[in-house]
Amino acid sequence: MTVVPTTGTATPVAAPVKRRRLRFVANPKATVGLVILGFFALVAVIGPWIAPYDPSGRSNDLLQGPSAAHWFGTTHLGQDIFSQVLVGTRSVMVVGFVAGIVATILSILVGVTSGYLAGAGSEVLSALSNVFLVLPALPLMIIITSTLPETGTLTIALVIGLTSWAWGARVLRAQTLSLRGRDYVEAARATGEKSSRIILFEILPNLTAVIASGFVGTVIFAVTLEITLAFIGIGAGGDWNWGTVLYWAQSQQALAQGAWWWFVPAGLAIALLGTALSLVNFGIDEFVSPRLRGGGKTNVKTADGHTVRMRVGFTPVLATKARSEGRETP
Amino acid sequence: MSYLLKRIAFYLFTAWAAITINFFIPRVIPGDPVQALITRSRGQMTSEAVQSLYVLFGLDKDASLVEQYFTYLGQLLSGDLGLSFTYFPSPVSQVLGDGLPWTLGLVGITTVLGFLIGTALGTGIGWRRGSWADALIPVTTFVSSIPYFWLGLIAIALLTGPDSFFPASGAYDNGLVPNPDLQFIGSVLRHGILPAFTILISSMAGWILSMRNMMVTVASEDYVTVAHAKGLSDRRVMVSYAARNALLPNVSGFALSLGFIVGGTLLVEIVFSYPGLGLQLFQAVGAKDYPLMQGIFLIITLSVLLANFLADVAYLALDPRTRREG
Amino acid sequence: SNPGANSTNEGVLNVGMPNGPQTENNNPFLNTSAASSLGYRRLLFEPLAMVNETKPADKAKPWLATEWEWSDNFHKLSLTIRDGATWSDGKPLTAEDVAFTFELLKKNPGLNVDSVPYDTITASGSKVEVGFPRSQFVNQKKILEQLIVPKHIWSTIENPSTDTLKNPVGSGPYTLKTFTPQTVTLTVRDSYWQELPKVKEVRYTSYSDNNAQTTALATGAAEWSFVFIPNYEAVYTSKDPEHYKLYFPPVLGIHGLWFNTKVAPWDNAALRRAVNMVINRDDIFTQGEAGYFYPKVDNITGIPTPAGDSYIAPEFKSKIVNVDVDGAKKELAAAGFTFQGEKLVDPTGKPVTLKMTVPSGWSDYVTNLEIIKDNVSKIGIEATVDLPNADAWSKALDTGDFQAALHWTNNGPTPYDIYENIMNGALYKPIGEGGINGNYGRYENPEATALLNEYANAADDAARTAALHKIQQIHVRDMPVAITSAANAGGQYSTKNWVGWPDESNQYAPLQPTLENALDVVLHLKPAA
Amino acid sequence: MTTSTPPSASGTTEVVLEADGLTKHFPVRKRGRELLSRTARSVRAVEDVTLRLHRGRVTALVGESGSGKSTVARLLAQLYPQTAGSIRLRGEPVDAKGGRRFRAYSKRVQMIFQDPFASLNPVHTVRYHLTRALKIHGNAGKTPQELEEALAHLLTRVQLTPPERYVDKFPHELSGGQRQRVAIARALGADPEVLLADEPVSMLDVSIRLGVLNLLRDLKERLHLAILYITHDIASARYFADETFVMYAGRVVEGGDSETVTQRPAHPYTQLLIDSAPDPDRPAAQEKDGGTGEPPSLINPPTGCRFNPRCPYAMEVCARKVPPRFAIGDGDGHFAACWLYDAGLSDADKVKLRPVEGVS
Amino acid sequence: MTDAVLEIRGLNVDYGLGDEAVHAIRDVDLTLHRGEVLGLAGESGSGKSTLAYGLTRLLPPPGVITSGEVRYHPDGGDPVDVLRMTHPELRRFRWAETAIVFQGAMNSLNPVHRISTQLTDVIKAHDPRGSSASRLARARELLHLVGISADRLDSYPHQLSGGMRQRVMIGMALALEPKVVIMDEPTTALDVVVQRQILRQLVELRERLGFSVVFITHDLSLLVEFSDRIAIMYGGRIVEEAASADLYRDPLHPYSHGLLNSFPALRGPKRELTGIPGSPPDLRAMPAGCAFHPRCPHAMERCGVEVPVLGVPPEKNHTTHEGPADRTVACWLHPVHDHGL
Ligand SMILES: Nc1ncnc2c1ncn2[C@@H]1O[C@H](COP(=O)(O)OP(=O)(O)OP(=O)(O)O)[C@@H](O)[C@H]1O
Ligand SMILES: Nc1ncnc2c1ncn2[C@@H]1O[C@H](COP(=O)(O)OP(=O)(O)OP(=O)(O)O)[C@@H](O)[C@H]1O
Ligand SMILES: [Mg+2]
Ligand SMILES: [Mg+2]
Ligand code: NI
Repeated sequence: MTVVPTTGTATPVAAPVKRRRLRFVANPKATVGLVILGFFALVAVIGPWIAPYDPSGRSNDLLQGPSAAHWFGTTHLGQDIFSQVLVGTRSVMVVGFVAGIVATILSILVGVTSGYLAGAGSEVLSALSNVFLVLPALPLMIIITSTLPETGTLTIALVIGLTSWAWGARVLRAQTLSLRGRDYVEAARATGEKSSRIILFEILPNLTAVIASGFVGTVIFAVTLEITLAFIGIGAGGDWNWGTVLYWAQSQQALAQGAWWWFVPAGLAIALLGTALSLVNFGIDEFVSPRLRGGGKTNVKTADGHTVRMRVGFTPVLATKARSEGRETP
Repeated sequence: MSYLLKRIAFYLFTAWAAITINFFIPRVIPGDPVQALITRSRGQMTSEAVQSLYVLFGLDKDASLVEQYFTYLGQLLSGDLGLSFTYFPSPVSQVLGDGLPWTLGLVGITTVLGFLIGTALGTGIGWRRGSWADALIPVTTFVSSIPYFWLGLIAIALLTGPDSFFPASGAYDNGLVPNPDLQFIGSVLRHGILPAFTILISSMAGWILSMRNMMVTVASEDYVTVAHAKGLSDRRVMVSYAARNALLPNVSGFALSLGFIVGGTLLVEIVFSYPGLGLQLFQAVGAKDYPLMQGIFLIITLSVLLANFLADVAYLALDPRTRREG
Repeated sequence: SNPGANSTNEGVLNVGMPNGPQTENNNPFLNTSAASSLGYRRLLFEPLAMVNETKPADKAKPWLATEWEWSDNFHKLSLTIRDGATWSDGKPLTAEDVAFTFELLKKNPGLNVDSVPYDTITASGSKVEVGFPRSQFVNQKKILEQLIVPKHIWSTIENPSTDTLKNPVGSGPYTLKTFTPQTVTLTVRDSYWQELPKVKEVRYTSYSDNNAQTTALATGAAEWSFVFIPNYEAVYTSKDPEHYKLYFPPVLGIHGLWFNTKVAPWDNAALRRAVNMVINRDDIFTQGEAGYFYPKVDNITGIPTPAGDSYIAPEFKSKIVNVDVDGAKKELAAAGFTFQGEKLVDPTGKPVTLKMTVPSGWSDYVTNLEIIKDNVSKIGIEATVDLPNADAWSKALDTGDFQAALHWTNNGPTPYDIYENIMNGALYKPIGEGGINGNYGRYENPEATALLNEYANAADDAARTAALHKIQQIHVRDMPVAITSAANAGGQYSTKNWVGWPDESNQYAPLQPTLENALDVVLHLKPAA
Repeated sequence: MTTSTPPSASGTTEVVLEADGLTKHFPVRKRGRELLSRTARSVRAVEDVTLRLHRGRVTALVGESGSGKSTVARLLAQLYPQTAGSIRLRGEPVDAKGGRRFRAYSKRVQMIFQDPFASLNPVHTVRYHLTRALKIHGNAGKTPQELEEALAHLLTRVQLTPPERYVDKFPHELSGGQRQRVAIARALGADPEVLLADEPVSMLDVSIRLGVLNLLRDLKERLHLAILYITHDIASARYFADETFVMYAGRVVEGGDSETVTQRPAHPYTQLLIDSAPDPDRPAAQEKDGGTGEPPSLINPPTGCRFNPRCPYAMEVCARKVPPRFAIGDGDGHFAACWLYDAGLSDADKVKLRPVEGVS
Repeated sequence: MTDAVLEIRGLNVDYGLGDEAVHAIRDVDLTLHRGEVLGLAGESGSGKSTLAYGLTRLLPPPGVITSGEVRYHPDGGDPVDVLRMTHPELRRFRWAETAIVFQGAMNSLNPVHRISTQLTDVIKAHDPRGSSASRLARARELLHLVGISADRLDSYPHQLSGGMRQRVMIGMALALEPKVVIMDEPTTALDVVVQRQILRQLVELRERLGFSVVFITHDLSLLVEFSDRIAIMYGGRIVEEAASADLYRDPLHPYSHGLLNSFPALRGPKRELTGIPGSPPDLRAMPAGCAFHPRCPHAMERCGVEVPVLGVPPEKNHTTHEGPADRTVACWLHPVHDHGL
């Protein structure tokens, strides 16, 4: 019997994980989403500095339409709506991201632990997240925020974060349950790894995409919630955000007064941010599950110039004759 | 069988936990219904009224939170939800009875419709991946990112008016009495169209997307390829092989969303002044009307649980793998 | 076909209120009932007399009582009950019913919203005698306004404070026709002790918010309402300038910036006076209150005019506060305040800042504070507007945990209610202690308290007038509240179908559909041409 | 190197790990009506398994899918607690449920998982996997250089040379055979005495299999490890194992020296297995009619010999009593748990359950 | 040999388009004769499944057939090119003429439909006029054919064992009595006992019904025992094709040789196992010339430059073989002596 060494001819596979990570950014949807998100993040940082006016500052231009001086027009107090939207971006982004981070951390703690541990502890945690899942978010938030004495941006963010982790926890638990049975987790255990290390180093890294998409989902949720709360008048008191702008527009019956400019910019900003976040999420989804990838071209040109669509069950045929350069048939 | 038993135990536990949370949260917070009532009236009610209101609402007697809790649980078990403060002394059950049908009618029907239409569209788009239909996805994403209330307000601003077919608020024409006659039903339908469309447009996108993604995933399953290989018609493969299986994961999502009807579309009810539970809840919160809040939360919780239970049952019916017999 | 439908709409008056869906509850004693919230209790039940709050000095109009007489320094009231009034079930209304109503209030403190201390109540013939343990001078209006209920019905009601009164029987000209959460319809009854109203049917619709109510007014779906409309010209009156009107007469109640007089530097009256001098009441009126909602109060005493004209002390009659930055600065300098650059510094050397609080959702209040914030910056005070939620705000006021807040006072037939609410030492609670019922500013002045007591218990008008004048002086000197606006009793109305509304030229009643005078207004209405 | 190593020639027969009467029942949740009954239901995955692993010898465990092979391996690795029976390592009873004791045990007994594609964490490099194995068991040395050397040594041992080329790679950059080698290297990182290899090649391509198996054999010979080789491919057991045990439905039905078991199978199930294995040298026509039927349910296994419902030679006694091991006597420790080899059966016991011929 | 039912000529299949494309099948020529079992062997990733799905046009996206011809000879009719069929034609052709048994039976059966539904809907699709009772009868018959009792008709796939599911699939493949049945690793997930049961049944059925089988597996010893002819694939090409016995006794291509020497034998003397060194090629970065040359013990200079042509090896053509060219190989050790095909 011969021991055949398999070394030497191993085909080196080119780029390491780097390329895999980059592929996410290469996804056009994710790119567009990230660019828009970056734009909003930038505005969140520099918004208050570049705002042409104090967003609460009154002027004598009462309720004026968009003009060179006031790009988005003014309010009934002569406040500059453009400045309000610019300054309001920070609160929106802070709430979105702080809530996202808090909820994500909680969902990881609850979800992964309850997924990995077996037995009563796991059941309790799972029941806990189910209870939180059953509690309706918006009404709960209305109650909680309307009862907190101080509802600054950060408070709102924390409250949203503390109440919206359940969905993520449920998804993570399911994922962890499936990962727990994976051979590499068992193998790590057989090697003698501690449970904590298994959770942190073997399971968590493999949940990155799920966590990321949960994070983005929570950000969308938190942003919408903050704006909604502000719109019905129980959001962050003193801070400007897009919801506050809309709240003022609504309480001053802007649309009835014909002051469309008071409503439209903030609404579009919300929709745009929401879209950007959704796009990032699609990007993550497609990254995780390659089947969803649009995969660039799906339409193929055949040799005789027709266009056919790739579809399951009917493989396109580009040319029905054997290729000439293949082999000559004498 | 044990599956259902286990689920039922789970539902009971969750219901209990949610009810308990619903009880405590409003109570650990500052403010009381009397203060809220006085504050809201902004001088239209004299400050002397405070004492009489405490007496009226029965808040002048001190009862510990725990005592109150057990009284509440006891009442709940006997089906008594207490008296509302906002509409004192109307029983909460009566208040809920006024709001629930509208919420179920408008929001319930549109949520179901949104799911059905969204799923149908998602099926088509997912099946014909790569065709023009894909262009719908970015559009629906954008539309679904618009908050409900904004869409509703714009719709009201653009489409309603003195001569418009669409009324701006309410559930039926003023002066009509709910009665199963043509005039009333016509009026209800007319009032429902705009809010219904708002909900449809915002909620459909999610279903389109998840169904499309599931279709794409399922379409590359072997059994779909086998169905093609069997020479079945395109329709049959799409409906009976791909969509039928792709639907399964959406069932539980749909159940959850059914439960969120009340909470989720509160804004639609506010914007369109639709006399449903959402609007009541909003008012109850403002008025510190614990009994009413609790009542509405109870309904929400029970409906989420019921929806989940139905989803479980539907799952049993739809996915034979969960049916373990023998 | 539909019992609520009225195809002709003729003889119908459409009233709207922005109060959200209602639950059937016709109990006239409860502020929470649909009957109170929409105001239709006023057309079902009647008071003893009709008091016109916009002209508080005028004598009340006799209604179910043809005569009334106070004696024993307002410790005793004798009423003569009208003959010929009937309940809507046909039974006659008697003095027994009136006495029963007072008994009911006495026995059920929960229903006695005004906390009137009823003592002895006797009825004989058409007379009712009511005794009180203390002078009821300041409560006259509240007692006469009391809606009277039939004894033969209410004596069978087990618990009057939790009864929703499904079949209301009253003495008013209307009866309940239909109730839906959205609309309540009243219809005129056959017999009434006065001439039957021209309005055959009154429809109360509850819109769920101000926007919906405004839209209803603008489209003519509602003809009478009471709602805050920003920029009312653009949104409302311009839609039909000929018919769409509003009338917002002031009454004797106010809104103003309350200072916490126990918190430095706001314990300094000079500083409070200075702030009062720089507040731009015109801006508040036009921008915050949309030019009509809470009428402007600019008399230095804070008494709304013209309703309170007759009560203002002669020396203040023409003292109008106009924005006077220089005057304010002088005032401050005299009190030892200095300026560091632009910044105002108090005598102890600390910069003066002002934190004003208002519930986050109250748009007009918030606007007013934004204006004041701007105004006080002219005298070097850096102000901030804090926007907690309504509960936290109530709590802050209750426990004195604030610097300044926009708030209101009670209103009443004389300015007493205003000052009593602001300055009564009996209401005083130290900072940190809750359960306060007025005097949110923690104003402590035994002299003021004594004067208020004197006013309430004085034996004759001269003593009262003297006391009130002294109270005004104290107010002007100490300025515990910088009064900016009057409480209103107004409303929006349309003359398209109905005329005869009260207005500037015919101020026979305030115009809020929920006030008692609503019945008087409806009785005045006539079909338009 | 030669094609086979006679077991007797491997010199040492020192027992390293032994299991006696090893039993594992997985509880199954009760359903519906059973809630009322008191008997607990369970999957009787492994029943009364006794085997010994010797230093420097490969012991094969063969049997069809679901017969309990992996469960035996996991029990031996103490990844599951056993329901009954005992495990002894070098004669000392093993009880390694908890953390520290489990670590100490896992240092000496290591397991290699079936699927090389799944047993390495896709997010970690080869270096991470191996470093952990070394560190946990204190073989990493003190300095970074020592660690580096230890890594290189490990990789060289599994013939992933030069080590630098592999040490920083991610699993997805390696071929199946290379991954399996990394998995083996990880197990070696603990410097164990026993290697439990659970179907180490079943997921690999035919051309790669051989390399991994040769490596295992090499380890046995150079490091004198005791190796448990689990497979369902009985032919590979013949080639690579010194001893072979055959499992059927949770029980060991036959065992002995590999060549004897594969060439002269004694138990009817082993015979069926060997008849069923593809054999290019056998013309299709010559085929015997093999057994029919399906493997039994492990929740309600057949009484007596678990193979009796499928066995063409089944007798009365087979359905009643569990057969003990009977020595066959034609090879090194060859035994079969089958009543056919009991000389002392009564006539009543010998009554056939079914007619031998005409099994359809 | 009998005449051809299926002729594949110059088939090329890519995954993806343009530069990204992976050439999974390269210039494959293959003929399936009437009534024979043609084995397709080769290691994982060599393109066996791609070939099977390609010739029925069932490749999932992004698979495309870039060129080639698949000629099907119906009984008595003119040959048709499967690759030129329109979708409706293709639908009619499928299952009625060629049926496929897919790799994993668990995934081939829709878990949410009963066995009966899945058996009858294919009959209904091709013969909509039949009554549902007759279809059900046929389904019962099919189950009986593959040795499953008819009361299993109402079962769901998960209620059947792996072997039973595989049999159901085989039964389903025979529902319309096709001329060609393609089986992609139909028994890999099963244990040897069940595997043998199924294959035995298949052999019986083929004798009775007379269809041809393309049998795909990487278990060469199984193929040698069960098939008439074997084609060996490597790197997307067919490298050798011969009668089973010939291939077993005398493999010409070094890869076939290596493959045969990788299996331990259960019986007979212990052979020396050499295995195949190295690892399978990466389809994205195929070596130039013969794809096997980096692993080939006999590699010559020419092998790294020129792709060897599949053809009749000279020694077979001129010396021992009886009949016309019944074996081909693509290797420069056996340079083609081309007679045409
Ligand atoms: N954790 C578990 N819970 C319940 N049953 C189990 C568990 N693990 C294994 N089993 C059952 O125990 C029996 C033996 O399983 P095991 O994995 O040991 O078989 P195996 O011989 O390794 O099979 P294979 O060749 O497929 O790997 C099977 O019937 C299996 O279903
Ligand atoms: N969707 C795809 N995109 C890119 N390459 C693919 C795709 N599907 C298959 N391939 C590649 O095509 C080649 C042939 O795959 P195929 O599945 O035909 O191999 P196989 O011989 O059937 O292997 P196995 O024995 O593992 O089933 C493989 O190298 C595979 O990597
Ligand atoms: Mg196993
Ligand atoms: Mg394949
Ligand atoms: Ni020749």
